[in-house]
Amino acid sequence: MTISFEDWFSITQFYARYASIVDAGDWDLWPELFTDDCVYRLQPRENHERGLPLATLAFTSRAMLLDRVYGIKETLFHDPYYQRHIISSPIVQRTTSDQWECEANYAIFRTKLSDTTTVFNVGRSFDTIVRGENGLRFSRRECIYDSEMIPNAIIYPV
Amino acid sequence: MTISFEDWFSITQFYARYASIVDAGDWDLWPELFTDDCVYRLQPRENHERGLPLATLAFTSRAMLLDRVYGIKETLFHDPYYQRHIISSPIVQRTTSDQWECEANYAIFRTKLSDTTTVFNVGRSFDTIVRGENGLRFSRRECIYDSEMIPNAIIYPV
Amino acid sequence: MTISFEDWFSITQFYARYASIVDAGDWDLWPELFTDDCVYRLQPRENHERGLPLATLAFTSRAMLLDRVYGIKETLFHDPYYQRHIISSPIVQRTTSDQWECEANYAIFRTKLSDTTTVFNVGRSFDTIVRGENGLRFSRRECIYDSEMIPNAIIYPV
Amino acid sequence: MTATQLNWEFDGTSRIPFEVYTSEELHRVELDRFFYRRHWCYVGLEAEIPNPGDFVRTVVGERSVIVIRDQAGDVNVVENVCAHRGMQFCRARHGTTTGFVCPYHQWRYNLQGDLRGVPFRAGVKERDETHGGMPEDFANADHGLTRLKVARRGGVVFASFDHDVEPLEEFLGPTILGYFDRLFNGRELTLLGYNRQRIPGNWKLMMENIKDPYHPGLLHTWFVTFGLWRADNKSQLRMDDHFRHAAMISTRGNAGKTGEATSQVSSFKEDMKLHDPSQIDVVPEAWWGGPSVVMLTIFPSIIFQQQVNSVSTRQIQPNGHGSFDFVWTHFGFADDTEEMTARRLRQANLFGPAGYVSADDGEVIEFSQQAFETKASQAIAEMGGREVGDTEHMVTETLIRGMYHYWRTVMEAAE
Amino acid sequence: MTATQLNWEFDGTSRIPFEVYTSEELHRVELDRFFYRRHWCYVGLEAEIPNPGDFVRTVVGERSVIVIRDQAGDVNVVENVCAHRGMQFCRARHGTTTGFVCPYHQWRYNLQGDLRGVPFRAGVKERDETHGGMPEDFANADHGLTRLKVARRGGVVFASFDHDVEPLEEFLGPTILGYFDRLFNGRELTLLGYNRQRIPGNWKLMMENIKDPYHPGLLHTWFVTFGLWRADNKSQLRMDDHFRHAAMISTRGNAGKTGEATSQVSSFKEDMKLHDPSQIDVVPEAWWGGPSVVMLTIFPSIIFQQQVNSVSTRQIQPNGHGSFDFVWTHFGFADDTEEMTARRLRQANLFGPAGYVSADDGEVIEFSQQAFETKASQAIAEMGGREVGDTEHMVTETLIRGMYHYWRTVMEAAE
Amino acid sequence: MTATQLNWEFDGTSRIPFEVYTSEELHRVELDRFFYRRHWCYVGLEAEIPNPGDFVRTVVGERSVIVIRDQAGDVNVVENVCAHRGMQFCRARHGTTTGFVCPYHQWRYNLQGDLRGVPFRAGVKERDETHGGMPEDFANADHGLTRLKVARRGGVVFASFDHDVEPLEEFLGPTILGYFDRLFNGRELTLLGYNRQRIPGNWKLMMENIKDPYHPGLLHTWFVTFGLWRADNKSQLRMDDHFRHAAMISTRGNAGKTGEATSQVSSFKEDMKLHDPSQIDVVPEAWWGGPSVVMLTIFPSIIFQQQVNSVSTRQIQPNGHGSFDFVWTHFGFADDTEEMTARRLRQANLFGPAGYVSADDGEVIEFSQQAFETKASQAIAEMGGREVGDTEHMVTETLIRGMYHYWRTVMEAAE
Ligand code: FES
Ligand code: FES
Ligand code: FES
Ligand SMILES: [Fe+3]
Ligand SMILES: [Fe+3]
Ligand SMILES: [Fe+3]
Repeated sequence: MTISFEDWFSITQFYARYASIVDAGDWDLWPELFTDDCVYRLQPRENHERGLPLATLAFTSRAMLLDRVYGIKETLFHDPYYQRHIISSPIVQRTTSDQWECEANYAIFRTKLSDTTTVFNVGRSFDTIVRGENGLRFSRRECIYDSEMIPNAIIYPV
Repeated sequence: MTISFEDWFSITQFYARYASIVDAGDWDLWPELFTDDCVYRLQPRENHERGLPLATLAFTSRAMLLDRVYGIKETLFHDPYYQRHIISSPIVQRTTSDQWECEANYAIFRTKLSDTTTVFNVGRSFDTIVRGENGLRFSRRECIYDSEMIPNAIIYPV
Repeated sequence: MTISFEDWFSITQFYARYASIVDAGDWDLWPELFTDDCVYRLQPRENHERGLPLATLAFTSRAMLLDRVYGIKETLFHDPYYQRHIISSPIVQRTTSDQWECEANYAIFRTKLSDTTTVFNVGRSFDTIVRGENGLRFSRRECIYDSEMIPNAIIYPV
Repeated sequence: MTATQLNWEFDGTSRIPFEVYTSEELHRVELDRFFYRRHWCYVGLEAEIPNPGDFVRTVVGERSVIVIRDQAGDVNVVENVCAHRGMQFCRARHGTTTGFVCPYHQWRYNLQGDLRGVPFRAGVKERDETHGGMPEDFANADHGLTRLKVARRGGVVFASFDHDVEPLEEFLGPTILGYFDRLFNGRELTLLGYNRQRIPGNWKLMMENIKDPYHPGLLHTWFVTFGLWRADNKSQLRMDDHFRHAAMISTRGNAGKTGEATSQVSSFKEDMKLHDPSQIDVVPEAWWGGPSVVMLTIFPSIIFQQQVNSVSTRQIQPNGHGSFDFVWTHFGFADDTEEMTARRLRQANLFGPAGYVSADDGEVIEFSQQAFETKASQAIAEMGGREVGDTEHMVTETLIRGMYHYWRTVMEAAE
Repeated sequence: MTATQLNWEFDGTSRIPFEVYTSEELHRVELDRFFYRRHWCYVGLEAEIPNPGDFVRTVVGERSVIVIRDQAGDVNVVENVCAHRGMQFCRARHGTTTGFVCPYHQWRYNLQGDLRGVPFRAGVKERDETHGGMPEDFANADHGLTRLKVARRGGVVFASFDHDVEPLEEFLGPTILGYFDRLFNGRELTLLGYNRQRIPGNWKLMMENIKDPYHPGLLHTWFVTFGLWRADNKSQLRMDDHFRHAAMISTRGNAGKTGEATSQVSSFKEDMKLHDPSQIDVVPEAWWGGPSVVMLTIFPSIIFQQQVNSVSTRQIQPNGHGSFDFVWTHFGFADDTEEMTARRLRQANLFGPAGYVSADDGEVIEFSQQAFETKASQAIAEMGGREVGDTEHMVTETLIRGMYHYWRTVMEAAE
Repeated sequence: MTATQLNWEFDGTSRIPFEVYTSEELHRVELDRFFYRRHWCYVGLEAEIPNPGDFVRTVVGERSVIVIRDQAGDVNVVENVCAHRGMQFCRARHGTTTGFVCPYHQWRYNLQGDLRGVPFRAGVKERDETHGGMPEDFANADHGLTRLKVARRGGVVFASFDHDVEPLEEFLGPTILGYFDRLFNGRELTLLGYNRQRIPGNWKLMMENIKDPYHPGLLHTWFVTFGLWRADNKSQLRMDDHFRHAAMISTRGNAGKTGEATSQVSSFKEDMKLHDPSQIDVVPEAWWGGPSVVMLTIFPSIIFQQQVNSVSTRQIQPNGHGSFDFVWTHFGFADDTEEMTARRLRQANLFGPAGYVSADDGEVIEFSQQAFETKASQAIAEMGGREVGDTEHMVTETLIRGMYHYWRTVMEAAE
């Protein structure tokens, strides 16, 4: 595994930007971080490890991410909350010149208005990042979460 | 955004050293990480997002950091606690040759003596780092925290 | 402190791989990350700071790690749990061509089956990483933990 | 606080005192009377334990149980509490085994829960002496695991701590049984996976939610906008004779704008179009026999969902009066095409803890409980009147009134 | 545990039994008698809701309420509990709206809390039939949100669930009203921002803390060292007739070393000099009329702070007997210069959950509660004697004794 | 729930009703009768406070206490609750000091807990007037910290809130005292360090665990496989006259396979060999006088461990009925060689919250409590019969029955 510093820096910045966007609640920017034919999955570790196909969210196109954004903003009634990602330094598993397969542990903290902060969802993302003309994008992001007993609801993107 | 590896490495080490110092309780070293005319602010996200100016702590000089250190060590009666920072890889938003504007998510865990560890304060820091003759320093560090409902008191630097 | 990008990248990947292995429960791979005469210690911060020698776990050879793996897999009755490490970017304290002394903050989250995720153990590791023919290995890994009040038991490697 | 002390305005069940949601004392009685006696609780699908030795760990009420396929292919349900000193010995959530050993002192049980081994039961011999051992009158037969009565139907497993419980078919009653059999008609089921959520509200609020056809066309934009479920759909509400179980039956009708069901309904989004319509690419299935939605609430523990092509069980696992775990098991049928499996999985985006028409149900339950905990007042469930009865429409809270009618009957009884 | 069972040594209130801090049962009675009946609770500043439709969500006691500026400019306070099935529908902490809709079934309320719409209230027509709908005798007028009585004075908003509560001015009494009016003298207020902290102690401990002029000159180094507040400052303590409210009034006097107020006072730091003295660059303001500090405790819910140039409200929001949220709202005045605003913000470093003279108040409350929970004993509040009365000095715990005198009167009453 | 309401099958203590583990009410009585009255509780080792002014903070039951070496070399134990308004003033877990000052109002105490200073006790003089001050009849002597009775023996410190408690030696009884003195025979101890764990189970379960010689040879592979502790070891069980304290004495015997102690014992691993055998490099010590293991349970608060070369104290600190903190203090002897110290530290890998033969003890306690909370049933402790008495073997639960015999005597008494 070798990688140039420029690429490594781009990847760290890309992850940081992802966290920045989903933690700031800039929902409209979120789908911009994905390719058109992306796969985004949020799946309990239990299903993942047992080979059960069900995901908590399974999106197979950027269009579905746009629908999710509409859902968050317009149709899903929910308690507003802050989320805060801490994403570990990714491991780069495989690479070609314009594509990296990375994995990263993450922890998301949820803070409801006027309440204390709690551990919301932790897990590991299995990601494929591709370089396009507008910079890096996920063509695949699969978040396999340990936190199978979800604290009521997950509304915002992990 | 380009940056040299040397600079990037320096920045990661600077953040790591910051965490190291404030988590070890080396209070006297803390002001050394700031410029004389630094701004250090700790502000709830609520005030930040609504444009309300109040901060939980608002220091506008390194001298005020020295006063805070004196407060921690001599005047503020408090329960001793361990704090532990996890700081994400920063995003570098803007840079000139000797100055970087970075942002980083952070999570701080608090452990009181003989008690379990809890999530204490999570948020995002908006930082300006400058290079001086003695290495890097913050000329600005604004910690905007999600954890608005503070678990009683914040004594040590975030 | 200077370091080449290649070495820095190797170190980040090494830490990430460590987390990956102990979080996936690949116990047999864990001792492979250590040298034969390694030291692995898990110690409460209290003992560490007071100069008390007792550790919660004190292993002084890779052979003892193999015994621990056997214990985890065969002899220690315990509730299964997921663990998830978030390891901060390490600080590199000292380096020679093939050896790095690093320190890193870590937070480990525990998730028991069908239960919510909790903060399990946070602390700081003091590590010596050496380069051998099969890549990097720990010759020393001392995890000094803040979370002195252990939530019942620690079974898996920190 | 006992059930007879509650004040029900109008003496019916159209006004529900908040105490039914907030009293820990009443909750203990509910566990006893609804979960542990005279009722069948859902414990899983046979598809989760296809082979001999397979087991899953789950709960009945708040008690831990293990559902086991034995060597003969029968399904046994035993309580996960060692007969010796009471440990919950089984820690795996599922697995395959030939028997159970409690690790503390290695008492051994077979797949029926019979005690098969007690270490040093006859003592340890040293030279000519025998040390220790269990008393002479100790009989393994008296110290098996607590065994539950089991009923299986159409691939679904129910259990009861009460061996005098009426047969499952009578418990469900003919009407509800019909809808049960429509879904579980003997086909082999396939397991698609689980979702789990902890909802900080009284467990009955989830029953109410699924007995409440008033809300889907109002709270859930996707339902009303895409016509999946709304006030002007053709529908029926059916209950058993006790009013404890219910079926909400509906047939997908209009999408778009059509009078009362959408006018004044702020969740209706006339212009909403999915960027990726595949998420509601509904394909009718022969076994539906018409209705595109049937939601079955089997009191007290389980909800069976058919929402167009998405089928699942949703188990209620109480944790005290103010919280419950809600476990979703999505399944399919062995004869599903690959496309149908993919469709079921895609439509699962609508359900579960992040789903377009379900995530908010958990939220409203949480916010309801929050209010209940702060004051003595009452909920009003008077849509469609104050009486209880089957209807041919959805503009009613009759099923909720029915459930509390049953609740009062059981909870106010002397016993 | 009822209030009459408590044992008060000397029969006064100078020795406070720990049970007043640890009994959940007494806490429920306190909520009822102090927060929900016969008292005014603080709910916010008008400056938080300057425009029609603006609202903030807060609490009275442990009940969620919404404070709304309506189109006419009036301020309404309604309980955040839907009249239908009880949901706490309002989730935003503040905002601007034209009305409220409960998302569960879209019952609609106007800014006065009146019920204005019930979906399908008249049923849904299908061909010639009408399905469902609310009962004939269901009147919207009977099902509005619970509305609280509102009092406004000087830009501050109070509310009460009790519509028979005495007028605010009488509730405060003339003396306290005078100090209230000194701070809120009709000038327009500007909102500077919030600080919030959850303090794991009984809510009354915060009232005690601000009725305790004995501690500031001992616990708080900054106060004693810089002469902001200490035993030898010129000062008065004033109460209303019931001894429930109080004013601690003090005028900044000596800094540095001066006899008893600093000798034997370990927190006094003779050599302490600020590296950046701008943090205590106090500039007297005309409206002070002398005193540099006035701390007003308005029982049970609010503290009004003037500490030199820093002014704030501090609201008490109980969470059970052993915890409360403490919400700080810092403000200024519309005619403040930029320098004065900057000064108020700078002096805010002394206050709030990290402040030089406040962070430790939360700490001592936490550690007090920890002790109370472990044993039956009593606190001793006998500085200045065992009686209750106004004083011209600060070397006394009379205000604490006064508060418990009132507490006993109310809590021991038959009702 | 009072102790006399419990139903003990066979009227002895071989069947233990789950309520003894789950009732908060009984727990309050236990604290009073076992921890606060008529019993000695462990509070630390003298080696933790070698020098004058040294102190450690710990608990007796659930009450915070400070153990102090004073200038005369005596050891004092005082409650960490300020006599003024009750704060737990001491926040350090250990340290060195010349006295204690409560920060809230700076009441000062000496190392004996006597009140030595009350700021402004005589008021503050201004011109000719004196402001405030404590009442005339206020005597410092009446307001010291609560002082506990102290007993020291062999470097171990015990304390009791009850000054009428019998002498420590009588409390232990001659047999147990003998085993105590074997370990603490006057040699100087050295402090090696601490381990702490919070175990979510009733505190008595830990006493049971260490009074249960039935489990080590079954649950703990290392014990049985390496012969450190197993059913065929030569052993004795001894109790005091009340059956509250106990000693389990055992001598390392066979390793490997040998009949009943290993056949049918699934935790026995015939082929297991350590990759690094240094972890069990046991070296017998002269003071053992034979036994390689002596586990002493001193009711209610402490366990003294000698497991081959590893010696430690394990303190029980209850947190309510369902949880306790378990604090391990490992020590050695001043005359240990470096090798022996290293050996003790190495063998510590077997113990504590991650240890090979201890981590699972915490786990089984947690899983037991989980079951107890869900149902009314009973634990069965009938190995070796239903009676209570000393034995010459380990195949018995007699010590558990003994402990509950004592429990019943004390808890069912009228008082
Ligand atoms: S508790 Fe199960 S064998 Fe002893
Ligand atoms: S609960 Fe508010 S509209 Fe139904
Ligand atoms: S509470 Fe200790 S001095 Fe006042
Ligand atoms: Fe719904
Ligand atoms: Fe104060
Ligand atoms: Fe054990």
